[in-house]
Amino acid sequence: MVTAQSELAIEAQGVARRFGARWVLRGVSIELGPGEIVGLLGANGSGKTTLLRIFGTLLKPTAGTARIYGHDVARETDAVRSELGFLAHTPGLYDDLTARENLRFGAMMLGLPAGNNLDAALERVGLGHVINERVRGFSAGMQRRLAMARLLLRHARVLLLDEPYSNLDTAGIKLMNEIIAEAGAAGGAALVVLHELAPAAGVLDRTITIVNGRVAESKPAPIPRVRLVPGERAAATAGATR
Amino acid sequence: MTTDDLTVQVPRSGGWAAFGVLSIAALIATQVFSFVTSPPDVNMGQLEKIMYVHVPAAWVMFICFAVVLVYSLRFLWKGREEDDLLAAAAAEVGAIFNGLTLILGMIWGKPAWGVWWVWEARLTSTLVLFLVFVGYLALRAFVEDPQRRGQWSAAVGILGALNVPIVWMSVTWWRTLHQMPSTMQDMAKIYWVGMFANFVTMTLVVVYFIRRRYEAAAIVRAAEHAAQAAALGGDE
Amino acid sequence: MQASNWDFVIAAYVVTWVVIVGYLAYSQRALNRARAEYTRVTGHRPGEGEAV
Amino acid sequence: MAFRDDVRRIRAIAWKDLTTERRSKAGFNSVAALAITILVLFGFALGPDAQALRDAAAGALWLSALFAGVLAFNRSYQVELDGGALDQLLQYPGPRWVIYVGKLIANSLFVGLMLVIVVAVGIALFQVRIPKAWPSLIGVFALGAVGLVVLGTFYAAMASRSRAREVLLPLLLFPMLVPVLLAAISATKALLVGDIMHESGAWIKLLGAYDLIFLVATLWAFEYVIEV
Repeated sequence: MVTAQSELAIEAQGVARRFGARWVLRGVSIELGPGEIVGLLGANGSGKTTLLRIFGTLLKPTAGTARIYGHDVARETDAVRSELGFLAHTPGLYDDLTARENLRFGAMMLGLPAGNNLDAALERVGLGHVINERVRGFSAGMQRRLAMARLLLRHARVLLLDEPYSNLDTAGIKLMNEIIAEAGAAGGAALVVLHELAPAAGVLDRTITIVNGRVAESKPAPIPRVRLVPGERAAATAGATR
Repeated sequence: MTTDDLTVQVPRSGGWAAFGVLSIAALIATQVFSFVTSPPDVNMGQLEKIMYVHVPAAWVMFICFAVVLVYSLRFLWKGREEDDLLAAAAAEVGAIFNGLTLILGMIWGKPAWGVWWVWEARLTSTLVLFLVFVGYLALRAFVEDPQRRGQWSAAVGILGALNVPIVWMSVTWWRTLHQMPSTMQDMAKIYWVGMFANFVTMTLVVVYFIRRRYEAAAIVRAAEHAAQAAALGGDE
Repeated sequence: MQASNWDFVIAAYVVTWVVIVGYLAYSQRALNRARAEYTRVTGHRPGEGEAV
Repeated sequence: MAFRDDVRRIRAIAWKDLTTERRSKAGFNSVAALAITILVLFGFALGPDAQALRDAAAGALWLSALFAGVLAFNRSYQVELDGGALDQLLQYPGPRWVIYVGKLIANSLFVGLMLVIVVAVGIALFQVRIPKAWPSLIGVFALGAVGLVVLGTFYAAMASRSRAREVLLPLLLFPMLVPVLLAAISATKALLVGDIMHESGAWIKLLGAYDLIFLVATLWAFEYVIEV
């Protein structure tokens, strides 16, 4: 695929964001081409999550522009949103709905056709045995898995993942990496906020480190990405996560 | 969004200080004029002199809230921060004159009606309006993020202004349908001259007030933006 | 009745001017504070040397 | 197509809010219990003279509904704030008014059901005689409830996400609702005594106009309060 300037999957130019008097982002410029998977590193409060939320249309930049496939995140929110798969820090589930009901709600809100196979997604994330149980009783890791199932519902071209590995066990981490690798193989880009590199070994093309609201460095991932053949379904990353 | 959109223009004080002195002098002049020229009323004696401050205060309050409506709409439409600051300045000045209107109404009401408060249509509507804009100012005090504060208070300001005629209508019906006589009397023409003159000069004073509040708010925002620019590395 | 009404008239004008002068003083304080803050941040007074 | 999607989204949100509410019955039950408690307190303040109670019944009914309703409106957003659901909700494509309409439907049913209980209890406690024109009375309750819900749902979108939301919502909402309360109380009062003065019609029209004006205004403005 030719990546012209406008065909960048994720793009930020001088993005700055202020909360009250505090500058959380001070002019961040990054570019991700289609198919590229990038880890976003940085200390607590460095602005990683803020940047992700700006790409996720949840915050407007105070200055600068951010684009998803050429669509301005502040102005063309609807176009941006139809590209996004966003996994926030919190799972964003409804405690009094069951696992399947939560997924069905997501599917309806996404405008997916009825009869989308929700149970298959639940099976895949290992929640097949609790399909009809309420989320209130789920552990943090199970809630995380349910959020992953919701991510699987649509084949988003851009994944924005905020510390996706938190609360996940080894199998869960592996599953998460499979989802990322599949999205990458299908030509989608992913921006993954991390506070440690280990779980994402073999998944990332490169890492970008943010220090105090600015991009401090951008370098290839220490362990190169294990690429899937487009369309191939996972499993290849299994070895890398050990 | 470019950095140009971000800068809040620091308003220049320029001729405004002179404008302020002149408008306050004019207000004093028209008040003295109306105070001296108005003959005592047959029924109310000197009491009607209160009307020269009470009624203009009520009118300028409406002007303030109209400004809130217009600039709130404009802020939502164009997103310029100045419009938000101007709407907020007008809301504060409006609330001050709204409160003044209420107090003057009560001072008038005690000798005229024998009680400090009656649930008369105008007075009651004014009280409701006061509460609406107290809510507006409270909301602004409770929200820190400038964008959120701007959009939320614009919505509250617009709905509040929209509610003014409805409140007025409902309160009036509420009174009249229960056969309460209107307590305000029609006044002779000579009173209107003084009243109108006072209204004009009080409007000038209010314009000056809004402008000062706006200037202070804009300078604060400009200082914040300057601090931002420094934080962003001093680039333009 | 007529004589006592003067109290209320005077009270009304006093209240009006207390509010006007009071608000003037309040807004002056706010303005001074804003200007001081601006000067502290930028090193020059508002309205001066705008072309940064 | 897009419209069909929006209708599905509205249904999804209303269904989600109602299901959540239904499953945590404690929510509705405690709000209804509070409404009844307020009614009882009004009874203490106004009673025990039967005529005095009857005269004040309309006001007591509406104020109880208002105070209890305020809790419902903030609750409606609490579901979204727990566990960051709002972030996810705002992520979905589609217009923002869809979220508002979905919540309006859910809150209308919630407040409507609460009103049924409040009215039933109020009729008994305040010794109200049910008038012949009871269908009009139901109309007044419906229109009044819509006014309550429209502004309550709208203002709660802001108040619930601010500091001091317990005080901010009533502070913003109650003055705005003055026309609804005046109209609903006056019309209810008139209808309870047989509407001798034929004044209820004007009040019902006012209620209808209020509902319409603010429904349109809040539908337009909702995007600006949720999307920030």
